[in-house]
Amino acid sequence: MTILAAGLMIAGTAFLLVAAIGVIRLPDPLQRMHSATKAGTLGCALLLIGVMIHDDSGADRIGWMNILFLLLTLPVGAQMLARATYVSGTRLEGIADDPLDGELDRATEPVEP
Amino acid sequence: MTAPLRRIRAGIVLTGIFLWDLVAASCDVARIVLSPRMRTSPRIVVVPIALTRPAAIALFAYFVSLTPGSTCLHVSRDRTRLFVHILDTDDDAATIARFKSHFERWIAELLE
Amino acid sequence: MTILYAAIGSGIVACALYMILSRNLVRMLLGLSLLATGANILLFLAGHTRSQQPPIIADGARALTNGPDPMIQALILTAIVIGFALTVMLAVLVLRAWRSEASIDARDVGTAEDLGPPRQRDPADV
Amino acid sequence: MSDAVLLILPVLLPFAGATLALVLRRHAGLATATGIATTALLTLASLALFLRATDGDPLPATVFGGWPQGFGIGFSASLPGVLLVPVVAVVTLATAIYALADIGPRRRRAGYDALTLAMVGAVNGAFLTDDLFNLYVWFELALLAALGLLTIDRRSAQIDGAIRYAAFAMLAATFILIGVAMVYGITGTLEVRSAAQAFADRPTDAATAIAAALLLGGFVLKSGLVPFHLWLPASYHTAPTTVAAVFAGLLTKMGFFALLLIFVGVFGVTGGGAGQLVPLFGVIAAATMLVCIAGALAQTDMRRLLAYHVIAQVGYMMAGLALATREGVAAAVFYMVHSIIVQANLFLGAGLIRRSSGSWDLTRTGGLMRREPLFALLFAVPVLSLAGIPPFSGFWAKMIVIRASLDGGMAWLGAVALFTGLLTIVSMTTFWSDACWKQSRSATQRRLPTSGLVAMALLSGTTVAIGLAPGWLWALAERSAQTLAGLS
Amino acid sequence: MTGMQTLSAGLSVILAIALVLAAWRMVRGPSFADRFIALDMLTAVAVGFAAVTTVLTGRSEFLDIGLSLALINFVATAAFAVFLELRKGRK
Amino acid sequence: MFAILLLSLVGACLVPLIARVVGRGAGLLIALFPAGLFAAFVSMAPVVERGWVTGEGRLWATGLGADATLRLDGFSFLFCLLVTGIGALVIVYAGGYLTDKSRTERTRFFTLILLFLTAMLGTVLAENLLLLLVFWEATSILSFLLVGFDSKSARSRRAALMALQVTAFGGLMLLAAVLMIGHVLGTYSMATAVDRASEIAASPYGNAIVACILIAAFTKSAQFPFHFWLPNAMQAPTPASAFLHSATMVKLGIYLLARFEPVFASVPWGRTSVITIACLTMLLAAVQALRAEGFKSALAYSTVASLGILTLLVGLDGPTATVAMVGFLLAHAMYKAALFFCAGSVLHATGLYSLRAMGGLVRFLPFTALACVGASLSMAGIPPFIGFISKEFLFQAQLESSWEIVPLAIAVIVNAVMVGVAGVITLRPFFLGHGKVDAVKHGETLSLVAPPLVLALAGLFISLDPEWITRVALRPAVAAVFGQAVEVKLEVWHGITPMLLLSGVVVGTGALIVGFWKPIHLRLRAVDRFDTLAVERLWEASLRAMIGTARALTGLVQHGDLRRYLLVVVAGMAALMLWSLAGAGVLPRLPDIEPVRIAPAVVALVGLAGAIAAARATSLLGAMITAGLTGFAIAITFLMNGAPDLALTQFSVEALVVVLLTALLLAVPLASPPTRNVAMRRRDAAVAVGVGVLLFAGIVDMTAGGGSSAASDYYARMSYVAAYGHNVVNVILVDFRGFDTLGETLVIAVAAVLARSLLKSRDSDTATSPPPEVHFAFATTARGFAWLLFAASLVILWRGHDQPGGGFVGGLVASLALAIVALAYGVARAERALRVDPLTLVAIGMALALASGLPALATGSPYLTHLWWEPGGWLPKLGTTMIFDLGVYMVVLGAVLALLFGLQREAAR
Ligand code: NA
Ligand code: NA
Repeated sequence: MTILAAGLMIAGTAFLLVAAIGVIRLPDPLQRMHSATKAGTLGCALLLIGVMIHDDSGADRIGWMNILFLLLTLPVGAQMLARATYVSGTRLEGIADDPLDGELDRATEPVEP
Repeated sequence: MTAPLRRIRAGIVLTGIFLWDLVAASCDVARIVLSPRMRTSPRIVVVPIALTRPAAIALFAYFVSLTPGSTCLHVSRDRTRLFVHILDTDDDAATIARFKSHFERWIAELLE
Repeated sequence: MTILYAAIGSGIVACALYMILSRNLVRMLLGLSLLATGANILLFLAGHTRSQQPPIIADGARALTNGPDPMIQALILTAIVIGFALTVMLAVLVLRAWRSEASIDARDVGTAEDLGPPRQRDPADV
Repeated sequence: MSDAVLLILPVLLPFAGATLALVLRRHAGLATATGIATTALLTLASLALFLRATDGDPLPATVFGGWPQGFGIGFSASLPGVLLVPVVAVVTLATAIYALADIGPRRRRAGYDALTLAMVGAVNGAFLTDDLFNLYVWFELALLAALGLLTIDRRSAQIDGAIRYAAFAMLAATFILIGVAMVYGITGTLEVRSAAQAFADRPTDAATAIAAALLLGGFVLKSGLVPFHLWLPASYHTAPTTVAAVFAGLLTKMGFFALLLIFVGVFGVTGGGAGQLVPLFGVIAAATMLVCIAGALAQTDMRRLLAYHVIAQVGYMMAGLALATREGVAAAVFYMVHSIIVQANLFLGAGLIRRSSGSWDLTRTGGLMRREPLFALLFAVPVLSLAGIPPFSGFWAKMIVIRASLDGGMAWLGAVALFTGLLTIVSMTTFWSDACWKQSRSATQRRLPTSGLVAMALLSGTTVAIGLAPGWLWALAERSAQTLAGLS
Repeated sequence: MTGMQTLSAGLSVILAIALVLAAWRMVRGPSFADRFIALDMLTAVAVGFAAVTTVLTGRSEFLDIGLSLALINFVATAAFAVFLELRKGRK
Repeated sequence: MFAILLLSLVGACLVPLIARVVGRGAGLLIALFPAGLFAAFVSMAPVVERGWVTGEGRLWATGLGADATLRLDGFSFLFCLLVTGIGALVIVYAGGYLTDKSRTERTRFFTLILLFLTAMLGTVLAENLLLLLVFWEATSILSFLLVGFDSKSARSRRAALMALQVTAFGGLMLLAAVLMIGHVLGTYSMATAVDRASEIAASPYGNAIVACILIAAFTKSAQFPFHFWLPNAMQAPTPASAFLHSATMVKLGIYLLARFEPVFASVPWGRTSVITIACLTMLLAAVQALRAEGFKSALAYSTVASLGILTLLVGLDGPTATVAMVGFLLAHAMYKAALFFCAGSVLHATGLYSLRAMGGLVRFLPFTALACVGASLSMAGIPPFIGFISKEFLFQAQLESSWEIVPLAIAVIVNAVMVGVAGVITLRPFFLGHGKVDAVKHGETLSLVAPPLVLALAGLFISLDPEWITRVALRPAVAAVFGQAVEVKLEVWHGITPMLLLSGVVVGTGALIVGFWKPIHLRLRAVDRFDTLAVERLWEASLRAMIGTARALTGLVQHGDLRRYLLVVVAGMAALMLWSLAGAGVLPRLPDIEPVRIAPAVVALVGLAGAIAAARATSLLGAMITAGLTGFAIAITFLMNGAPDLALTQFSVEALVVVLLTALLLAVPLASPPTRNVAMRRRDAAVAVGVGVLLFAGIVDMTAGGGSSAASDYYARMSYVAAYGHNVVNVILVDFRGFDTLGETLVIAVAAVLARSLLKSRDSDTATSPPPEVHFAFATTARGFAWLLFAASLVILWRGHDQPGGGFVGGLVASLALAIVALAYGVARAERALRVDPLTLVAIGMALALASGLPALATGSPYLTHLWWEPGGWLPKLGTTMIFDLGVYMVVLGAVLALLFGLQREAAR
C-alpha cells in the first residue's frame, strides 16, 4: 500500500511539475491553460489519492471532496478564462481561421497596456 | 432498458470515458510540453450541438473542457454551436466526431 | 529559517512602502494591502514557532502539546481581517475619488487641501 | 450594579446603541432617539464608574470571559482611564445635543448615530483596556468609524481628506501592530502589567529598541504630533461640525493616551528599553507646538485654524510626557482632560458661527456679540481657556506643564510652551473678535439653534468648573501618574 | 522521520519548483489572461502543498484547506474573467 | 476680607441689573455698592495701621500651590481705597455719561466695571502669587472688553486687541516669573518671595525671574517699549479710561514693581534697567503729550509720563523715594481721574476730539471748568494742591538717592511738560478761543460734575490737612513697601529748599510751554519721525511678520502633496528606529542557525518576488496580481508552518481582494505611468529599504531572544478542558480573547456602514443594468457553485471550534458564494437572493455577538464568559460561543456583501 501511495504521489507531483513547465513553455495563453488546468487537475488528484491511501486518519472524505471540487471548478474556470482571453484581444498563436469572428466581440487591441 | 437504468449506464460510461481521456490527454500534454522541439497546432473548431436542455449543453461543454487539450471557448447564443479551442489537432472533423460520440451521445442519454 | 522569514517579511514591507510612496492611489492602496501581508509574516515570528503541527488538539488528547504558539495565530487572524477591511474601505474611497475627480493621481485628488491661497489678512484689520 | 457590569458599560452601551441605530437607520427620528438615549445612559454609567472607581475601595479589574488575570483581555478600573471615560461621555452628550440641529435625516440615514457610538465605544475601550493588542483593535475601530463620519456627506473634499487620513492611519496601524507583536515576542505577554514587569527585569536589546520606536512612531502619528501630523490639518476640516468636534475632542487624545500607557506604563519613561527615545519627546513636543501654532496663525478658515490648535495642544501634553517625571505625566493627564472638552467646544462654536454668518472664513464672520450675546459669552470660555487665561481650565493646564518643565529641568521646553501660549492668545483673541465682535460682513443672519447653545453651555460649564476647582482634577491627575508609573 | 515524510519533503521541493514556474508566468504575463492561468496553476500547486503537509505532519486538518481553496480561487478566476470581458469595451 | 471679595464678585453680577429697571438714576444707586465697599475698607483702617492682616487661606487648589490666601497691608489698603473710592465716582459719572446707550449696554458696562473692580481688589489683596496672577489676567480681559466696548468701531477693536495682546504677553511673563519663583522657593507666597529675595536672585533663574517681572510690570504700566497700547486704549468709554487706564489698572505694574523691589534690586542690573526704562518712557511720553491733538490723548500721554515717574521712584533707592512714590500714586490717581472726567464731559457735550477745535466752553460747562482748574493745578504741582507735595518728594527722593544727574534732569523736563499740558488742557478748551463752540449737545448734570469736583476738592483738602490720609493710608503703605516704618510728613511749606527751587524751574518752564503750545505742538507734529519710531508700528509689523512667517512655514510643511507627506512618515519611522537602536547602543543578536527547509524557503521567496514585481509593475492589474501572488505564497507559508487557520483566511481574503479590486479596476485606468522621476524613485526605494533593514534587525533580535508565553501555554492546556474546543486558535478568538474579536467584528461592521454611505447608488431600488453576459457554462453552473460555497461556509462555521475555520472565514466564504451570484447574474439578482439587506445582516450579527456575552452577567461572571450546555447522548455540546461565532459570521457576510455590491454597482455605472 505504501508503495502504491508513494507512486501515486510521485506521479501526481510529476504531473503538476509538467503542468507548470507547460505554463512556461507553451506559446499563448489558451495553450498554457490546457496545461495548467488539466494536467494540474490530474496531478492534484493523483497526489491526493496517494495521500488518502497513506493516511488513514479519516481524511478520505475530505480528500475525495477535494478532488471533486477541483474537477468541478477548474474546467468551468478554464472556460470562462478562455473566452475572456479571446474577447480581451490577446494575441493567439497559430489560429489561422477563426470561426468565432463575428460570433463574439473581440477587442482589437489587447486590454493589457 | 428503463430510463433510470439507461441513465445510470450513461453515467458510468461517461465517467469511464472521462477518466480515460483525462489520463490519456494529460499524457499527451506532458509529451508535448516535455518534447524538446515543442510544436502544437492549435485550432478553434465549431461543434454543432444536438442537445437542447441547458444543463445538458453545460455538461457537454464541461466534459469537453475537462478533457485536456480542449476547452470550450463559447456557446453560441442560440445554443446550437460549441466553439472549442483545441491544443493540438490535425483533423477537425475527427475531433468533432470524437466529442459527439464520446460525450454528446451519452449526455443525451443521461439528461435528455 | 527564522532569519530567512524575517528577511522576506522585511523585504515585503520595504516593497510595500515603496509602492505606498507612489502618487497613483491604486498603487498606494495595493501597497498598503501588501504592507499588511508583510507585517503578518513578521508577526508570525513573534510566536517563536518552529513546529509544523497545527494548533489543534488531536482527537483523544486533552491539551495541545508540541504545537505552535496559538496566540500569535489568533492575533494574525485578527490582523488579516482588519487589514482586509481597511483595504476595501480605501478602495471604496479611491473609487469615489475617481468618480468625482476623474483621476487617481494623488496630485489631482487634492480638494481637501485646496482651499485657495490663505487670504492675506492684516493683523491690524480686526 | 456589580463592578463587572459597571466596567463594561462604557463600551457595551455605545456598541449596543450602535447596533440598534443600525437596525433603525432608515428611520432618522428613531436613530436620533437611540443616539441621545444611549449617550445619556453612557454619561450616567461613566459617572457611576468614575465615582465607584475613585471611592477609595479598589475596584477589581475584570477579565472578559472570566479567565484568570493575564490570560484574557481585561479592563482595569484605574486612573487615568476612569477619569477620561466620563469626560468622553460629557463631550459625546454635548455633541449629541448639538447634533439635533446639525445632523439631518440624510446623515442619520447614512449611519451617523451608529458610527459615532461605535467610535465612542472604541475610545472608551482604549482608555480602559489592559491589553496592548486590544488597544490596537480599538484604534482600528475608531479609525474606521472616523472615516465613515468624515465622508458622511460624500463631498469630494471629504473623500480626499479621508484618503489622506486613511493612508496615514494604515501606515501607523501597521507600525503599531508590528510593535505590539514584538512586545509579545519579547515578553510573551500582551497585558500591560506583565509586559511592564518583563521590561523592567531585562536589559535593553535591539528588539526592544525597535519595538519602542515603532510604537512611538505609530502613536505619534495617531496623536497628530509633528512631524507625523500632516494628515490632521488635511482632513479634519472637511468633516461636518459635530463630527469635527468629536474628532477634535477624542481622537488625538486617544493616541496620546496610548503614548502614556506605553511609555509610562509599559516601558517606564526613564528606562526599561525606551529611555533612549525620551530625549526625542521634547523635540517632538516643541516642534509640534511651534509648527502647529504657526499653522493656526496662517489660517482664516475656522476649521483649519482649530485643527492646528488641536495638535498644538497635543504638543503641550507631549511636553509633559517628555519630562519623564511623575509631575510631567500628571500635567499631561490634566491637559488631556482640559483639552478634550475645550477642543470639542471650539468646533461646536465654529459651527454655530458658520451657521449664523454663512462662512467658515473669519474675514467674513462677525456680529455675534450683538445678535447672540449668550453665544458670545459661551464661546469666550473655550477661547480664553485655550488661550490659557485664568481662571479657566487652560490656564492651569498650561501652568502645570510649564511648572513641570521647570521642575523637570527642561526649562527650555517650558519657554517654548510659554511662547506658544502667547501666539495662542493672539490667535484666539483674534478669532473671538472676528467672530463675535466685529460687524457681520455677510448677508446671512440665521438664528442659532437652542440645542447648539445648550451643548456649548454644557462644555463651557465644565471648563469653568475645572478652572474654578483645579485642585480636585490635579489630585486625580497626580494619582493617574502614580498609577501609570506603578505599572512599570 | 518516516519514509513517507522524507518522500513528502522531497515532493514539496518539486512542488516548490512548480510554484516558481507558475509564479514566473504570473509575474511575466505577458497578458492578463496568462497571469490568471498561472493563478489556476497555483491553486493546484497549493492543494498539492496541502496534501504533502498532511503527510509531513500526520494531521488531516491541512486537507481542509485544500478543499476550500479550489472553491475560493474559482471565485477569483470568475471575477477576473468577468472583469476582462467587461473591461474590453472601455479604454 | 474673603467675604468682601466674594461680596464684590456677587454684587458685580447682580447689582448692575438695577440699570435694567432704573433709567437715569441707576448710576447713583449702583455707586452705593462700591461706596459701601469703600466704607468697609475705611472701617478696617485701624487694623491696617497696626500692621497687616492675613486673609483666610482657603483650601482651594493646594496641590497646585494655589491657595486663596489674602493679605491686607498698607500698600494693598491704599489701592483698595483708590479702587473702591474712584470706582464709586466712576459709576456715578458713567450713569450720566452713558445716557445715549441702551439699557442693555449700560448694564453691560456697569457689570464690567464692577467685575473689574473685583479683579483689582483681588490682585492687590492676593498673597498667593498664582491667585494674584488669576486676578491680574482678569483685569487684562476686562480691560479688553471695556476698550472694545464700542465694538462697532474697528479702531476700538484694534485698540482692544492690542491692549490685550500686550498685557497678556506681560501676563505670561508674570506666569513664568511666578513659576520660576515657585520652583526656586517651593512656595508661591509673595511675602516669602520678598523675604527671600536674595535667594531668588542667587538662583540660576534669578536673572530670568527679574526680567520676567520687569516685563510684566512694564507691559501693564505702559512703560517703554510697551507703552503704545495705553494711548490706543483711550477708545474705551471715558469713565472706563478714567478708572482703568489712569487711576487703577495701569498702576498694577507699579504695584508689582514695588512689591518685588527687593528682588530686582538684588540683581546688579535691576535698578539700572528700571530707571533707564522709566526715563525713556518719561521723555517719549512728554514729547508725545505735546504732539497730542485730542484732549484724551494728551491726558493719556501724560499718564504714561506719570507712570514713568512712578517707575523711576520705585527704581530709586532710599525711603524718600518710597514716600514719593506712594504720595504721587495717590495724587495722580485723584487728579488724573478728575481730568479724564472733564475730558469726557467735554467730549460728551461737544462731540469734538481735537484740542485746537475747542474753546470757550466755560460758558456751557462751568462746573467742569472749575474741576478742571483744580485738578490741573494739582497736576502742575502748584501749591497748595496735593500734586505739589508729591512733586517736592519726587525731587527730594532723586537728590537723596545714589543716582547721577540725568534722571533728575529728565524729571525736571517731564514735570515742566506736565505743567504745560495741564495748562493747555485747562485753558484752551474752557477759557481761550471764545466762539469756537456755539452750542453743546449735552449740558452738565449732577452725575457729570460731582465726581470731578469731589476729586479736585479732595486734592486740595488732603494737602491742607494731610494728617488723616497720612495716618490711614500713606504711612502704612510706605511701611509696607519699604519694609519698615518710615516717618512720613506731608507739608505744603518746607521752607526754601533745593526742591522748591526745582519746582520753580519746572513751573516757569511749564508756563513757557503753555504760552508757546501751538507752535511747539505744530512743529512736533511736523516731525513724523515720531510716528515711524512708534513702537506700535513695530508691534504691528512684527505681528504681520509673524503671520507671514507662519504662513510661509505652513505652506512649506503642509504643501498638499500626499506623496511627500507619506515620505515624511516612512523616513521618520526609519529615523526613529535608527535613533532608538543607536541610542540603546546594542547590536541585534542572531538566532541559532537551523537547517533550511528548502520548499518553505522557496515558497517564501516567491512571496518576496511577488512583492518586488508588484513594486515594479507598470500596470495596476499586474501590480494587483503580483501582490496577490505574495498573499498566496504567504498563505502557503502559513500552511507549511502549522497555521491552517491563517492559510485558509489568507486564501479567502486574497480571493475576495481580487473580486473587489477588479470591480474597482473596471472603473479606473489600468495603465500606471510613472508618477515619480528616477531620483524620487531611488530615494523612495532607499528609504523603504532602510525601514526594512531596521525592522529586520529588530525581528531577528527578537527571535534570537527566544521566549515563551505563559498565556499561550495556558491556552494550549485549557482550550479543550475549560473552553470545549480543539482548535486553540478558534477558542482564543471566540473565548479567551473574544473581546478582541468583538472589536474586530465592529470594525468590519463599520466598514460596511461606510461602504453603504459612500456607495449607495441613487437608482439602487429601481431597475439596474442588465446582468453581464458571461460564459454559458458559468451562467448555468454559478448557482450550484454558490450553494456549494454556502454549504462549505456553514461547515467551516460549525466545525470552527474544533477544526480549521470559524466565524470569520466562514463569513468570508459565504460572501464568496454571493459574489459568484453577483458575477454571473448581476448585483440585483444577488441582492434578491440574499433576501435581507446586508446591513440588516450586519446589525443582527452584531446583536448576536454582543448578546452572547450577556447571559454571563446575569450569573455574576464577567462579560463574555461563555456558558456551555452538554445535553449528553448523541447531541453535541452547545455553548454561547456558537452564538458569538454565528454573529461574527453574519457580520462578516453582511459587511463584505455591502462592500462588494456597492463597489460593483458603482464601478458598473
Ligand atoms: Na524705591
Ligand atoms: Na542722586
